[in-house]
Amino acid sequence: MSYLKTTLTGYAGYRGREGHWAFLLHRVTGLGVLLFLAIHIIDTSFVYFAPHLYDEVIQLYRSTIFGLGEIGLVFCLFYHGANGLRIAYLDKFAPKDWTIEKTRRSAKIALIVALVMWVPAAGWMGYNILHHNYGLFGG
Amino acid sequence: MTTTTQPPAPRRVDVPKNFETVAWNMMRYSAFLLIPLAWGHLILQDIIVGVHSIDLDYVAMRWDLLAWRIYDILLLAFAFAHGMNGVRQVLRDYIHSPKAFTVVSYLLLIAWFLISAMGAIAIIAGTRPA
Amino acid sequence: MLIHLKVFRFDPQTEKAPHYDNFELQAEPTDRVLDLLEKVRNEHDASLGLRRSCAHGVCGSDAMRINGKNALACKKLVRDLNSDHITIEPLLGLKVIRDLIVDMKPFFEHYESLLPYLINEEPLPTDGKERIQTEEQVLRYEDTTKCILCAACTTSCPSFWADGKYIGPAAIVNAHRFVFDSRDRAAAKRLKILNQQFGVWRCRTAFNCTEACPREIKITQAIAEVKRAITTGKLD
Amino acid sequence: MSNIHEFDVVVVGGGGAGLMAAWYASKSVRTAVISKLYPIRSHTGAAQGGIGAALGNYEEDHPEWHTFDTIKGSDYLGDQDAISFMCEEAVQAVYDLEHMGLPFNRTPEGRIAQRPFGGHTNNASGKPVRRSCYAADRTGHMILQTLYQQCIKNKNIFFDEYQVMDLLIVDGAVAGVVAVEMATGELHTFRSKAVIFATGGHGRIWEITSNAYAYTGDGPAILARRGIPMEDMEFFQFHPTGIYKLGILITEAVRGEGGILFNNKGERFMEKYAPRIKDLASRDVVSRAMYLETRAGNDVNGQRFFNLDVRPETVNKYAEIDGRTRPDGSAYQVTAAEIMSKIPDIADFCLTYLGVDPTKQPIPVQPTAHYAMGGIPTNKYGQVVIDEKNTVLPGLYAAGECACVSVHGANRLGTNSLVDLVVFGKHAGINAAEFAKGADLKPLPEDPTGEVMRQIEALHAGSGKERAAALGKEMRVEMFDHVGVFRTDEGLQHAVAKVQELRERFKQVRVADSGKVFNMEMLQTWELGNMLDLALVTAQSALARTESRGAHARDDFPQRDDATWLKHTLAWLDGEQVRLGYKPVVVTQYQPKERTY
Ligand SMILES: Cc1cc2nc3c(=O)[nH]c(=O)nc-3n(C[C@H](O)[C@H](O)[C@H](O)COP(=O)(O)OP(=O)(O)OC[C@H]3O[C@@H](n4cnc5c(N)ncnc54)[C@H](O)[C@@H]3O)c2cc1C
Ligand code: HEM
Ligand code: SF4
Ligand code: F3S
Ligand code: FES
Repeated sequence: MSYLKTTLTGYAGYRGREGHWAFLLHRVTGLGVLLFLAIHIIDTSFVYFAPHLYDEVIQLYRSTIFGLGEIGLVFCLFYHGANGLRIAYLDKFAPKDWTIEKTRRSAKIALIVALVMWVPAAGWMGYNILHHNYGLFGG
Repeated sequence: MTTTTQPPAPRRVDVPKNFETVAWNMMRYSAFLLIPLAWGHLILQDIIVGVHSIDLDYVAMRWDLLAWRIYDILLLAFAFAHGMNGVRQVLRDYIHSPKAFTVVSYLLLIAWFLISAMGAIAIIAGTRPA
Repeated sequence: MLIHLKVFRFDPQTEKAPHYDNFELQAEPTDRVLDLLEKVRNEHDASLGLRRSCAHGVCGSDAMRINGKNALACKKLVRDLNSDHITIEPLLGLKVIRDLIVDMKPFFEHYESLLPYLINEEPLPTDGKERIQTEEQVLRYEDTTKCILCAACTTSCPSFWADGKYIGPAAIVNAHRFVFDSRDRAAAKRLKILNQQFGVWRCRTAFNCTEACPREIKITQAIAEVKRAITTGKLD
Repeated sequence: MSNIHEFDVVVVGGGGAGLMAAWYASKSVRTAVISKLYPIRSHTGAAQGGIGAALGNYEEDHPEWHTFDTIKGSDYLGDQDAISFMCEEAVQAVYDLEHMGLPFNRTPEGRIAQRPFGGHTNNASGKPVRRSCYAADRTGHMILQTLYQQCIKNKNIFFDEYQVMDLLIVDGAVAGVVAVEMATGELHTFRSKAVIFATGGHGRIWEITSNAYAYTGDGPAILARRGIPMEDMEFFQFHPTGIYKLGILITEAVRGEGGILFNNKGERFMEKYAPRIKDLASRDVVSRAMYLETRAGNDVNGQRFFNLDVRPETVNKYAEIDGRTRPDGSAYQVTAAEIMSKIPDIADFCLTYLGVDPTKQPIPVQPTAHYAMGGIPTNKYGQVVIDEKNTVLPGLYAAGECACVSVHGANRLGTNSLVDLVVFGKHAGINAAEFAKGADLKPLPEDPTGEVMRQIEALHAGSGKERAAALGKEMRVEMFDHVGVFRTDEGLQHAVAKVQELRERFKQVRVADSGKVFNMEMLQTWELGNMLDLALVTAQSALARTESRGAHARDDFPQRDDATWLKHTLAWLDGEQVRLGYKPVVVTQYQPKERTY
């Protein structure tokens, strides 16, 4: 049997609860952040290696597409951080709290924390894009 | 009845640590560090300052302060190592041939080293005028 | 009430790929899902393959996916499902032999690889009686003694779906049962095995296992305790 | 013929008895366990309450008291030499289980915890004694797991999901067994010097039952067809407290922990039937009391059930009335949390299947078919004996619920089955290994799998006019109504005729599935055939016994009749007919007395 098929059937079709979704989201957001980080280290290193390119790259970051991606990135890092903190804390300091009730609750809280941080940030960043790229709000 | 049972002596084992143990611990410890580091960086650069205000001069200005350079070095070290070990673990789930996995691990190690080195050099050497 | 039952079918002798059969049955809300399947076998299609024995959740024969989630068919009542559409599929991640019957061999091999038996070569008490163990010492590992090896946990684990080499929650639960038994002397051996690549670190605390366990074992907690024992060397 | 295996000892069945036998036999000879279920799925895992042994961890107790209680519980039909042997050995067997790792509950001193159980008494005072050693309410689960674990440690050889369908006898001695590998449908012949049957019970013959689907009596039926008589089959235990309609067992330990039975008037009716130990009287007594209460119209809502109440307030109230104390002499008072910790699994069953929290609401219970006292006749060495003179069939052994030693006589005491498994499982294993060391493999008969092939072909060759599921249902209802807790001549006549008719109609059944891989339809139809055979033997044995003793209660013959009936029934299945014979009960030191609780 193909593992890939099993894996995808399971990821998408299994009726898991908070823990299942937290796992998937944590993985996807972690990989997303990593992808961005790798690119980001390289482009930042241009300040030394290729300073003439740096501002061009930054220009790219300022485009609407990248701007939206950045809003996504912020969510990814907020969620991955909040949920990662949850995991690290439980693993290291409170293994006894890996119970059904507490896990369901903590997983929900991690998501809520991420959203609560993200929504205003996204609003502000969205405002900046509209302001700088489209001259809205009196730009 | 007055029998007193002595509290049992604590039981201990010694399990030889290996790379997996260290990696797992490292993921948790770096998690605690990354909250101030990564979140701090993100909130400052992407939200408060914003890309529209970032350019070479801004970077140069920021790195004038040694503290920021240390901060960035730490961020680079922990975040990227954490992330690269993260993908290594993720890929191990999906790559079933031990040989292929070894090859991939080495590729990741090289990528980690090269990219980290690029970042580190930039932070240490600082900006150059365009 | 009328139940629409959709059942995964696969007969390797005659089919290349699985298909689903639909049945409509009259059922009581208090009927077990196993009762429905027995009804199918008795009244509609006797060839439906499944394992079952005790019919009350203690033998571990009939773990399967019921509406997308692992459970024992004999421990899920129709009313628990809140739906008149019920889909039955075999456990995920083990090879289907026929219909709802999967190949349990890899599962038991993982279980056996962790030395799931008491190891203590020290001399027995001289009076020939029992070894002394306090009530608290029993409580330390009692939860994981409840396991009936039904495989609901292991086959709900994303790490296991992705790679069947992962030793899986059920095996870890049974290792935990001995690692924390004050009479056992081989904790180090088991923990050493669990410290490998296919061992306990594959657990990403996805928690499906604990949600699925029909014996309500705190599996993820047990796994966390094993991880802690490996990293700290503490067994209490 | 490729699938031929050779062993010194083959154990059929991987439950408590089978694993115990295999563990001991494999110490000295090459041993295989063949089981139609994965061993850990065996029904031993369902046993809840505990295993009896006079450890005396709380209070004075002696194996002799255990012996007497068992004899009395058996209504004097048990063989006293075997009972005394079992009760003496029980103590060591329990320590052995502990040494193997069984996680018993513990006393404050860290010794094995014990609880009271029906029929277990302090012989001096007549009061209940704490004799049942337990691991919460999953003692059987822990025994099964522990034995299986030890077998893994021992690297025992298992043939899992192989169903044994025939026993090979050559020149009056055992030559091996034939089994079908369920995953492939292939037949395998196991040659061996000795065979131990440990296939469990056959409670699926009855409609309301605590027994697993697998409890179809394969072992006894196979032997019966090979000319071996069945002993005391009329004695089948109905446990008084099965969950209403479902039959799932509520262990006696619930009453051991202080639970009380009530009728529709809120009366504690057991006071009338067993004034001294009341709710803890032995099972036949309680089941019969329920039947009589039902007949008097005292069942709840006229629905043939009663309320089992373990709410702390009830327990405490009646504990005070009974003057029950804790081991340290203080009054017995419990909290809901304590009750939950003693019977967690029972609480879980009640919640899952009834939506009832037993610490808040009473549990509706009714008698449920539970345990076969009768079965394959053996002596206390586990050897199968095949006639009135106890002639041994060389190489053939049996242990566990499928065997009849007989230590349970007309009624088994709670906790004594687990004792039976470990004690006689062990000795059957040791003795079979001894025998095998001094024996040679018998030559195989001409066509070893012929009989099994013939049976399978017959299952596929029926006209298809009858459906197996329907016949099974008719059998279960008939047996529950007429060969249940109370029996009459008329009812038993009816049952015999009905089962004979069903056996006739069974020939018209056709298995449609001709596949090989996990052909459950074929195997389960074959199992129905086994059950019909045993149902017939049971009904005929019961019809002949014109007295009431233990679990066999006749409305028309309400008295025990030691003059005529202090003897074991032997029933031979001769084709369509049952031939009955009898053999004496071994009485050593305890002369039959009237049995009161
Ligand atoms: C709900 C419940 C609670 C109980 N509680 C208690 C208690 O508290 N105390 C007590 O002493 N007793 C109790 N009993 C009784 C006791 O548990 C059983 O009598 C005992 O476990 C039977 O054990 P066994 O080894 O004979 O059979 P089992 O454990 O049932 O094993 C039978 C084995 O035979 C195998 N088998 C059967 N047919 C075939 C075949 N054709 N081919 C191959 N293999 C076959 C099966 O796979 C299985 O492995 C209880 C019983 C029930 C049902
Ligand atoms: C903000 C703070 C962060 C915290 C608290 C955090 C926490 C964690 C933790 C605890 C894990 C282990 C999860 C497990 O084993 O179950 C993890 C995995 C991972 N992290 Fe982070 N992390 C953070 C930031 C980052 C960053 C910046 C990246 C990218 C570079 C990253 C990428 C990953 C990846 C790829 C994984 C593997 C995911 C998986 O196994 O499914 N994390 N993180
Ligand atoms: S831990 Fe629970 S789910 Fe897993 S095998 Fe054991 S009983 Fe089944
Ligand atoms: S589902 Fe799997 S990832 Fe861990 S918590 Fe359970 S074993
Ligand atoms: S049939 Fe035994 S667990 Fe469901």
